[in-house]
Order: sequence, then C-alpha cells, then structure tokens
Amino acid sequence: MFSFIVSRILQALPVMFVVSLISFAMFAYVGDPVAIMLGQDFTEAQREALVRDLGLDQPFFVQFATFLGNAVQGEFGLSYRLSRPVAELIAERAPATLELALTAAFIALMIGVPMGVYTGLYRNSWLSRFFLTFSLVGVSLPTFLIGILLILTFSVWLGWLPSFGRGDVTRLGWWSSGFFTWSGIKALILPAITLGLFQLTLIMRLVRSEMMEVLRTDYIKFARARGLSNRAINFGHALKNTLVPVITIAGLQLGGIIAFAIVTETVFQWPGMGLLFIQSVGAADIPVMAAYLMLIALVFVTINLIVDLLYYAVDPRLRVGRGKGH
Amino acid sequence: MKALWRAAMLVAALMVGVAEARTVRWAASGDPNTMDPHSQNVGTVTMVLQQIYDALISRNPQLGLEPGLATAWRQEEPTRWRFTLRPNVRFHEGEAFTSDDVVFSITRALQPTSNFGIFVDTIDRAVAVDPLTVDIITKAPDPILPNKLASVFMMSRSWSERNNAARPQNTRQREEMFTVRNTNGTGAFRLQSREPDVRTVLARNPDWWGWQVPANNGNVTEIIFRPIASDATRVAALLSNEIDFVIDPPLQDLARLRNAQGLRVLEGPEVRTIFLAMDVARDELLYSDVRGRNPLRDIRVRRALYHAIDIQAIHRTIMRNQSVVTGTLFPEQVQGYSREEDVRLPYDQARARALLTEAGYPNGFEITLDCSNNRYINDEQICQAIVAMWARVGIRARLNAMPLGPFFAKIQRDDTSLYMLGWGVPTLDALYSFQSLLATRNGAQGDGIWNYGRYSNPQMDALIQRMKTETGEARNATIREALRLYREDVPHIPLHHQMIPWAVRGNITIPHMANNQPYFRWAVVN
Amino acid sequence: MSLLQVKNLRVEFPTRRGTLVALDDVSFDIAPGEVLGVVGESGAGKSMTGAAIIGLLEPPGRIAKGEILLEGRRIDNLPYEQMRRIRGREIGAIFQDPLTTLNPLYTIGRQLVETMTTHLPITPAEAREKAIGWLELVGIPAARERIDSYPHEFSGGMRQRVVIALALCAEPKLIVADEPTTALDVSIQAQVIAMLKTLAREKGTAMMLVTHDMGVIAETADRVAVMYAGRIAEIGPVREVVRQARHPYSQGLMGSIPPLDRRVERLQQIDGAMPRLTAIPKGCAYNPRCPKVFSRCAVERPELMDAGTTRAACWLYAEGQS
Amino acid sequence: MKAFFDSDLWWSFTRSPVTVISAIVAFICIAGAVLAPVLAPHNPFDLASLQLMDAFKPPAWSSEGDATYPLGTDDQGRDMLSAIMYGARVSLLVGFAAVIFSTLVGVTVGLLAGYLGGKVDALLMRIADIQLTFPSILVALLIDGVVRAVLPRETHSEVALFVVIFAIGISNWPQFARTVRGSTLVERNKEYVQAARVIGLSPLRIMRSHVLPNVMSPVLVIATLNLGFAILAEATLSFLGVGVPPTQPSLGTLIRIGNDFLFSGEWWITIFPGVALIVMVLSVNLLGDWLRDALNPRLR
Repeated sequence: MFSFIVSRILQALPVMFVVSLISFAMFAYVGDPVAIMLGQDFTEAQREALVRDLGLDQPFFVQFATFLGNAVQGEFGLSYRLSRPVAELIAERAPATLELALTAAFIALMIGVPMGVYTGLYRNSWLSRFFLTFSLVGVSLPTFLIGILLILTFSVWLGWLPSFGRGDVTRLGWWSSGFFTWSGIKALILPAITLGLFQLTLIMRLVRSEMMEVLRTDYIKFARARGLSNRAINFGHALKNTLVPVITIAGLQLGGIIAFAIVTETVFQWPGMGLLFIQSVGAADIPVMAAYLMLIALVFVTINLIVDLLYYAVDPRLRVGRGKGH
Repeated sequence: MKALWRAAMLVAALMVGVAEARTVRWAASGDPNTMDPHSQNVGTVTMVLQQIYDALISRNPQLGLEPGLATAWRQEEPTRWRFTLRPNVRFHEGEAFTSDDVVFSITRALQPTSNFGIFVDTIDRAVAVDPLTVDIITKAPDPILPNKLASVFMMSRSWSERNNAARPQNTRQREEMFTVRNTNGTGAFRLQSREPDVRTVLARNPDWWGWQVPANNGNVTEIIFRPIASDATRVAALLSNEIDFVIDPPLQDLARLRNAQGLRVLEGPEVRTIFLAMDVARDELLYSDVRGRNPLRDIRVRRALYHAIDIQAIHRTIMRNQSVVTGTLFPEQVQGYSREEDVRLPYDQARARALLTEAGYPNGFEITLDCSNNRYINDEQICQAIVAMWARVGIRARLNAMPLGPFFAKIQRDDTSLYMLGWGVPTLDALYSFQSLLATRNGAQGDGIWNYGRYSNPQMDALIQRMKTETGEARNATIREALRLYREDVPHIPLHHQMIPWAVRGNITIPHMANNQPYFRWAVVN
Repeated sequence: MSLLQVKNLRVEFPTRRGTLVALDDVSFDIAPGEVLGVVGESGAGKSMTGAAIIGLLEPPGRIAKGEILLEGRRIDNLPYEQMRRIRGREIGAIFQDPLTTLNPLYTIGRQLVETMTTHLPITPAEAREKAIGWLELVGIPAARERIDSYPHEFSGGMRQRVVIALALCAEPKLIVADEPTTALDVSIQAQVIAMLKTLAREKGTAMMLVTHDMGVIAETADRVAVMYAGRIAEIGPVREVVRQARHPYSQGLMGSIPPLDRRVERLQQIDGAMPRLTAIPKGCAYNPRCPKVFSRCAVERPELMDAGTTRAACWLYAEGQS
Repeated sequence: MKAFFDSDLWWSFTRSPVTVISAIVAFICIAGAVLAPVLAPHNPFDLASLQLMDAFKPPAWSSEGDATYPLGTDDQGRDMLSAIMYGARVSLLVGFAAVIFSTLVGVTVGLLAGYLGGKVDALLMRIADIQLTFPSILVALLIDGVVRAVLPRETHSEVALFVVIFAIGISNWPQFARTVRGSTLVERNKEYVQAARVIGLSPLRIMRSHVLPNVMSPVLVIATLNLGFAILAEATLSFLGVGVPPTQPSLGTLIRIGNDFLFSGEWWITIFPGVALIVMVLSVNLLGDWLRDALNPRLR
C-alpha cells in the first residue's frame, strides 16, 4: 500500500516538472507585463528598471530555475496585475472553484449514475429513450451557451436566481463558503448546473454502456442462474462492477470540471481560479497563470492518486500482485 | 399572540433599518488593481479611490475647479504657488490633515515608482510654511498646476510611514505593500472591505468635511462595487435587479435599458478622443507591401485615408449615436478647444482615390491596422468598419485586434505602422494631449511618450514648448495655432469623442461626469 | 415419473433475414438422479437447450413451440419472478468458464451465502456455516479460512469447485452443467468431474451434462443425447450409444473413442462441417456429410425412431428399411 | 455499392428515422459549408462589399427585413446567413482536420503499441494515460498558448487555424490509441496473423492488411463521436477568444460576437449561429450514436 503510493507519487514528479516547464514557457513571452504595469505615463528609464527588477532580462532558463525553486516553496511572487502574493490570490479563489466543481460533480454523479443505470437496465423503455435523447442534446450544447440560456431564463426573464457572483459567503478560517447562506446557495445553482450538465450526460452514457457490458458477462448470467433477485443482480453485482471503470472516468471528469470551470466562471463571473486565470491571461499576469497551471496539474495528479486508491478499495484483484492493473 | 406581535415589531424595525441603509450596488467591467493612490493612473482605480481620497483641489459636476483640501491657492511667483489648507480635516483613522501631509503626498507622487509623474512633473518641491499653508515650487512656470493637482490624492504621512508605505507600491518587492489593500483618506467614503475582483464595499464617512458644503447633497450610506467583465452578464445583472448602477453599459444594450422598467440611462460625453495614428517616421513601413518608401509620410495618402472614412455611418451604427464626431484632438471640455479647428475632411471616396492616384498608389497598398479589442468602446468593431471602408478605395488593410496588454506592448515598441488610440485628458488642458501625443520624443519627461507614429514637426514642438509656460489669452492663441497645424498636417485621423452613457436604477440620481468618474457625494437614493 | 420433460422444444431467433430455428423438435426426459449427457459439435444447440431449461435464453431468442416440464409442471411459460425462484433452488447451473462465472468483486463466501439466503429459510450466519460445509464437500482445502477470499485468489480448478458448490448449495433437483470442465486444465478435469458425479449421486441430484468430451460422457452419464444442427440425432443409454451408435453421425462421433482407460483430447474429426443455422440442408441435416446417405435423406426429415436400444433420427431405421 | 445497400448497416440505418433525419441535416450542413462560396448569397470576407449602413438588418421575414439578407445582418452589415455558412465551413474544417489528425496519430500509436508490445507499449500507453489525465480543453489551451508565445503575433494569425487543429487533435488521440491497441493485441494472437508472421510478411504489411481492417469500425465510431466534440472544443476556444483568428470567424467566433447582442433586441445575431452550431453537432452526434449501436464494437 505504502510503496504503491510512493511509486505513484514518483511517477507524478516528471509530469509536474513538464507542466511547470510548459506553463512557464507558455507565458514567458506572452504580452508584456511591463507595459501594463507602467500605465499611461512613464519614462524609458522607469521601464528599463522595471524590466530589470522583474528579472525579465535574464536568460530563459535562469528565469525558469528561479521560478521552479520558488514554486516548490509555494512562493510564486506577486501578481503583476494586483500586486499581491499569488499564493494568497489563489488561496482566496480556490474555495469558490472547488465548491462549484464539487457541487457540479455531485449533481453529475447523483443524477448521471442513476440515469445511466436505468437506461442500461431498461434499454427500450420510453424513459430511457428520453434520457438518451436528452444526453445527446446535452453533449451537443456548448457549456457557454447553456450558461447564457440559463441566465436569460432564470435571471432576466423569471428573476429567480442571480446571474453572477457567489452571493454572500461565510468565512471558515481561510476558506470562504457559499453553502451556508441562502444567497450563496442560490448563486451556486445556475453555474453548478451549467458546469455539471455536460459531465452528467457523459457519466450517464458511460454508466449505461458499462452497465450493458457488465450485464452481458458470465457472472451476471450465473447470478441469474442462481436465482438471485433482480435487485441483487442489478444493484449488487452489476452496479458494483460498473463502478470500477466509472470511478476512473468520474475522477478524470472532476479534473475536466475544474478545467471547464474556466468557461463557466467566465460566463457567471464566478470569482474562482478559472476567472482569475482568464483575467490574468488578458493582463499577461505570468506569475498567476503559471501558478494556476501548476496547481491544476497538482490537482490532477492528486485526483489520479485518489482514483487509484479507490480502485484499490473497490477491486480486490488489485490488492494482490499489483502492477498489471485493469 | 404576544410573541407574534413582538416578532412583527421586530420585522418592522428591521425593514426600517433596511430602508435607512441607502446602498448603491455598482458594477463596471474592470476592478481596480490596487488601492494605492499614487500607483496606477488608471480610470478603474481612480473611480473607487475618488470616493475615499481627496485632492487639494476638487472638481464640480461640470469639471470646474473647486476648493478641496485647499480652500485657496494663488500663484505667488511664476514658479511658486501657495495653498491654504482646510482646517479641522481628519483622516479616516483619526490623524489631523496638515501641510506636512501635503508635502509628503507630493513627494510620494514624485517617486520613481509613482504613476502620477505627469501631474507633478513640473514640481521641484513642496514646502510647509505652517500647518495650514503649503508652498509648491515648480521648476518652470506652470500655469495649469491646479488642474494637475486635482488628480493628486492626499495621504497621511504618519499612517504611511507607520505602515512602511512612504513610496508608492513597487512590484520589485517580494512582499505586498500595505497600501495595495488598505486606505486612509479624508474622503466622503471609507473602505470597509475589499475582495479583489469580487467586491469592494465603501461606507459613508459621516465626519467628512464636505458634508458641510451644500452642494454635496449625497445620501448614500454604502457602496458595493462589483466588477463584472462580461457585457452580457453585466446587463443581465442590471435587468434582474442585482445591480443598481453600471458605469459602462454596452452601447448595443442602451435601447433595452432605456425601455426597462425602473432604469435610466444617463448620457454625456467623455473627455476622450479616438483617433488613428500613423508611422510617419520610418522610410519603409514595417507592415505594408510598399517597398522603399513610406506612403504615410505623404500627406496626400494620409488625407486619402481620412477622406475614405464614413464617420457618420460609424456614429450611427456601431456607436449608436453615442459618440461626438470630431476633426480635432480633444473635446470642448478641454482648455484650449477651438470650434473653428474642429472640422473634418469630408467623407469622399472619389477624392480619396484621386489623392491615392496622385500620390502614386492608383491600386492602393497593403497595410496593417493595430487595434485594441477591449480598451475603448467598440474599438474592434470601429477598426473592422474602417478596414472595410478603406477596402472600397483600394487600401487593403489587415486588422490586427488584440487585448490591451499585447496591444500596448506592441505599439510601445514602435512596432506598428498604423494604430487606433483613445486619449483622455484628466487635466482638462490641451497641453496634456499635445505634449504626450505630438511632441517629438526627446527623453524629457512627458514629451512624445505616446507618440508612437513618431510624428516630429519643429513648428509643433515650438508651439508645445510655448504652451508649457505661457498663460492667458496668449496661451489660448498658441493652442489654437497648434490645433490648426494638427488639422492641416494630419498626423492623426481623428474619429470621435466617446460618449459614456451610465445606466442607473430609477430611484438614484447621480450627476453624469465627463471624466467617467462617479462622485457618490452627489448621489441621492430615493 | 420424469423429473424433467422436454417436449418438442423449438427455439427461434428472429432476424431481419427471417427467423432462424436454433432448436427444433427437441424432446427428452431426465429421471430423478439421472445423468443425461448431451454431446455434439459447437453450435449444435447443446448449450441453448440448457439455457432454455433454466429460462435464460439470450434475447431475441425465444421458445416458439414445445413445453418444458419440471416434475410435471410447465416452467417454460412462467413469469420471470416465478422462474427466478426455480433457478438455483430447483434447477442449478454450472457454466463453462470458472474464470468469468464468479463475480470478481465479491468473496466466494458472500456469493454462497446470498444464494442460500435467497432460496432457503436460513439466516446469513447459518448460511455461512453451510457454505463452509459446501466448500469442504467440493474439496476446497482450509475452507473456513478461504471462505473470505476473492475468486481471483483461487486457481481455475478450485474456482470451478466453488461454482459447483454454488450450483448445489440450494440443493436443486437438477443441475444443468454446461461444459463444466472444458476450460480447465486437462490434468484436473477428471478430478472435478469425478467430484461432481459423486456429489450428484450422494445428493440424488439429476444432471444434464453438456459437453463435447465423449470421455466425460462415457464415465459420467447414464444416458446420452447426441445433437446435430439443433436437433437430437440420437438418444439412448450411454453404453449403447458409445459402443454401438446407430445414427451415422453418432457413429462418426464415437468412432474414435478409445478404450475407457485412455483419455482423448478431442473428438474425432468428421469430414466437412456442421451447417450454419442459416443453411440447414433439406431433409436430414446430416445428409451432405453422411457416409450412408440415400435418396430419402435429402428429401424428408427423419424423426426420432426406435433403433434397437436407442432412438435415432435416421431413415436407416425406418420400418421396412432395415 | 450494392453490397453496401444490402448490408446490415444500411438496413439498421433505414430503420431509424431519427438517424435518417440527422444524416440529412448533417449532409445539408456539410454541403452548405463546403459549397459556401457557391451557395452563400454574399461573401462576408469581401470587405469592399460591406455596407456599414446595412448593419443590424433583421431577418427577411420581419417587417424591417431586407430580402438580400435572409437571416439579417450583423454589426458590420455582414449577411448572417453567409457568415454562418462560412463559419460552419471553418468549424467543420477544424473539426474534420482535428479528428483526422487524432485518428492518424492514435491509430499509428495504437498499432505500434499493440503489435510491438513490451517497453514500447508501456511507454506509449503511459504517455496516453498522462495525457488522458488532462482535460482536452486545457491541453488545447496550453498548446495554443505555447504557440502564441513562440511565434510573433502576425505569423500566429496565419498559422492559428493549424494550431487549433493540432491542439484539438492532439488532445484526443489517446482514445483511438487505446481502442486500436486493444484490438491489435487480440488480432495479433490470432492464428492467421501468427501464420503471416511465420511466412515472413513484414510487420507493416501484416498490420495494414490484417490488423487494420479489423479495427476500423470502432475507429470510425470514435471518430464520428469525436467530430462533435472537436467542433464544440473549437467553439469553446473561439468563445474564450483563443481559437481561430477573427479573420476566419467560425461558429464559435460568431457566437462570441453575438453574445454582445443578447439583450439589445438584435436577437438574430445571437440566435442563428448558436442554433446552427447545435443543429450541426447534434446531427453529427446522433449519427455517431447510431453508428456505435449499429456496429456495436465494445467501446471503452
């Protein structure tokens, strides 16, 4: 168990390195932070001094090494745009994104899995057909369009739900939560649906096809031959076996949710990391962008580790003679 | 029953409480990126700090000068101005405001890390004469010093030094500067809380000196500012009653907002002029198919480009009448404006073609037009329309539209042949525009720093130098002369002055300001 | 009275090109405690007969004609839920591949316990004790320790023993064993089949043993049915069929059976191949391959008819012919 | 051809009215896009033909409409119908090119990994795993950003289309690689392939003539389903402003522009590109879905 975790972490290190290199390289020459920081009036001398101070006159790899050294200590410097520590900015935004992503994932799983199970079991019922059509429309609608339509309907037309922001948040130490106020919950509904809908349809389709696959297996036939009840077969035997691949994909989807949050947060002006990222791209705020990408990579690596551990918990086959996984 | 009654009373009391809190929920596309008053000379910063900090000199709704923290000022000698300070003024944290704070603030604005150099560039030093008198010594006579000082906010020396903020914030420091997030002004509102990019809350400062002045009739107790970058979302928030006041509603939504129940659109001009500037310095353009010569150095070509633009069509469709078509460098609010010089070359495609043929380009030429796409009102659309209009006279322009970051970076490297720029005039004086945009770039602070077409005309330079020192009618004549030269020499193709409609909920009145700065001291919630 | 009666069973698969007849006119009985071997090449319909009996035909397959009776009661037309109560309790089943028959995510104990608690009026704790007993019976060493192991922790042979325990644990009267040893290593096939046979005998369980291993049939079965192209070609006591098959196909099938003390690995190959269900020849389905074919065979389809000690579907035994 | 109409595929196709309709719709979309230069009433790229005074004309059927502009005009006086047709052209081009790209990469890698096995297999599949970990949209953003950083802006707008194709294509190859590898592993051990090996046929030839045909149907299904995703990915990138250059507006770009007119009353600028995108992607997805069920390869 322990060595398994260690080996997984060792495998993740090169990934992290590559991501940090890319994320740094990607933005090192995009735009010119100096121009933005100087504003409307400045002299040539001021400009050069700023370039020097930011270390932008250093060779690329020197800049990268400095960046990496600091990053390991969680030190990403000051945001060019906001003149505040990047770590702090991200820490402020992270709860918003995580609450949104988790709610969206929760919606996607809580609705997507049962719908997938249902459509997998009752392939030809009209409800299944409806779900399938619904899911196809779901994967065919771009996220940003869904968001816009929801705002139009529920905010502008009906006036039920807010169109932007997080509402009132409660502070729990450094974490700010929108779960504890009515306005926070109301503000969460539309973005979470927008973000979750696409994942919901993916998960539903995935569960459905896995379910159908599992229902064809010998052990399900054998379970029927043993006269077990449908309930035991469908929800005990079939569902549990369906869960194994679903866990992997759902884990990957959570990563996808965090990435797609960029779009949702832009549409709903949700004050999370994705919005911070997009705003930073516009301002060529290199430290923030680099830190965001590294954080996302870290999140993905962590999710992968958790997925592996879950796998480990669900599938006894992995517990002995690990190595050849799935 | 009794309990029920008590509950009802409580609810009633709460409702009264709610009614008494006169809150304005205010949104704009951008968020101030600092709370330091001398760090960023940017409208989005100033529009919030304006409420918190005062300058020595204040402005009235017509942008005229009014006493602010200084009750009187006088040019004692050509290079010495004396300011008499307002007594009994206190900062939000209790410090008394004195001449020492003025000396400190001006010194601070003069620091290299300050972004407010242009407002204090002529100042040599400030001297405290007594606690309520300050002398400001300029390096050369500066007739418009009071205009400039209306943009320099006053800070407390003891507070700043105590918090290690004696200089404007500097990104070279690893640590965050105290003033990035904290304020201590003398103004009508104080900063109550701030989450960058999310929400900034200002609360009324009941002790503000200005509430004694009858003109300051505002009754707002709380301002909640929230940045909403997306145009559609901002309008949606306004329509769904989540926001009361939007300072930059998109033009295309004005009709809808005008018709919306309970909303009003306040219309008015901004002191900002949109124009096209051209590379008239290089012998060969960087981005053109013309080799061996620079067509833009030929005034006939510049005039042809000018003639080809149907500014009325842009005004009517893209700007939806929210622009003031112009033929000059700045709008009428600016000191030195001359209506006789505000004349455009007429829209005339035939004339444009003829001029091009005359200049030796009967088949036109290729050129790249650099544009921002998120800086000015409908900037990218304006450029697109101009590119299409030029196409009709044979100029094959390629549009290169960029976000403001890369855009400014590019033109500031002189890496452009043709670009669109918008220029605001915070001092409301002609010199600010001429000096930055049209003076030969010579390294002196302010001269030609935004002149990326590197227009250089000794005649113009001489006029600009005279503007710096002359006063009165002589100066106005100089400016008029410069404007005439501007019109004849076509260093720019002027387009229009922006109009800046504000959208506000019907129960709120607030004067529309041409500098695009709301002053909540004058805002009334009914 | 027979335990199981299959009467004129016909199974069809509707497809776009018409209806495929997978089983036609299949009839046989199994007496209590009797072992009926069913042999034939792949695709002959052996497994499908088993599936029809336990009521688990893969859709769109369906019983088009005929009846299946268990202790005189019709079971082919029972509603799903009633049939479910019969499966496992009255009729057990053993599948071919023990590697895929057990749910990999549950311990074998759990799978045994759930089978018993589903069918028998006992508590989980009692079921667990019984499960250990069953595991011991089928020859799992250290059953008490290994009951909480997962299927993958067992070898193939051991897993098939677990499958057998699962099939028997609710004490059904009939076991449908579909190629129970085919997937196993040759060296342990004999052990497993011997164990199965012993257990069936001890418990008095009847068995329908589907296989293509004639050796297994010869050792285990009381009677044997030879299937060809969805029909029974010949049925009779195992000795008779093995020693002196009547149907030419059976003869071909048995032709190479070595003496009982030597094992064979494969059935003897008959020239040609069994026709596909889409192209069953007119008349006797075997006629293109039959060494003794004569004119009638290509025209008219033979029913099962008495052929000495067995019954065979072959015109050779039509009256007046022999 | 006759064999095709006789096949199960054609049969199941004719049995599903939804599929037939979506095939017709998809065909119309593709034909309209491909033949846009011929069919479109205007050329939105011919700047000299734009009349700014014609901006914001409503669709032809409304009272202020103009028959020359069937679906109205945008803020620059461009004909919406033509803009959508040309936009669909860009969207489809990016979609098809990206899918072809990821198919080529994925199939090659899958064949290599499956056929060669061993360390090559382990390495290639590890790379695929790592890449699958990252959401495609982020991979595309990353690649787009890297290219933006490396190339100067002017050059960038010339290659931007290829960058988007590459970015979307490269983010989807692992799916193909995994499927093909799985099938290859199965095929490789079949007797005829073993036999071909023994005869001494070159591995390339074996893969091409024996393995490849057997993996084509799952690949076709994944490719069809991916086409919808690719078109959406392009739209999303363009919506975020990092997709195709504005000189070649795709449907995503049109939607981004239209978004500004959501509340302004010029609804046609917003609605039509969005509807076009949804209809196009939905019909492609319906086809893909049907194809998957019809070919029924056990997809993972």
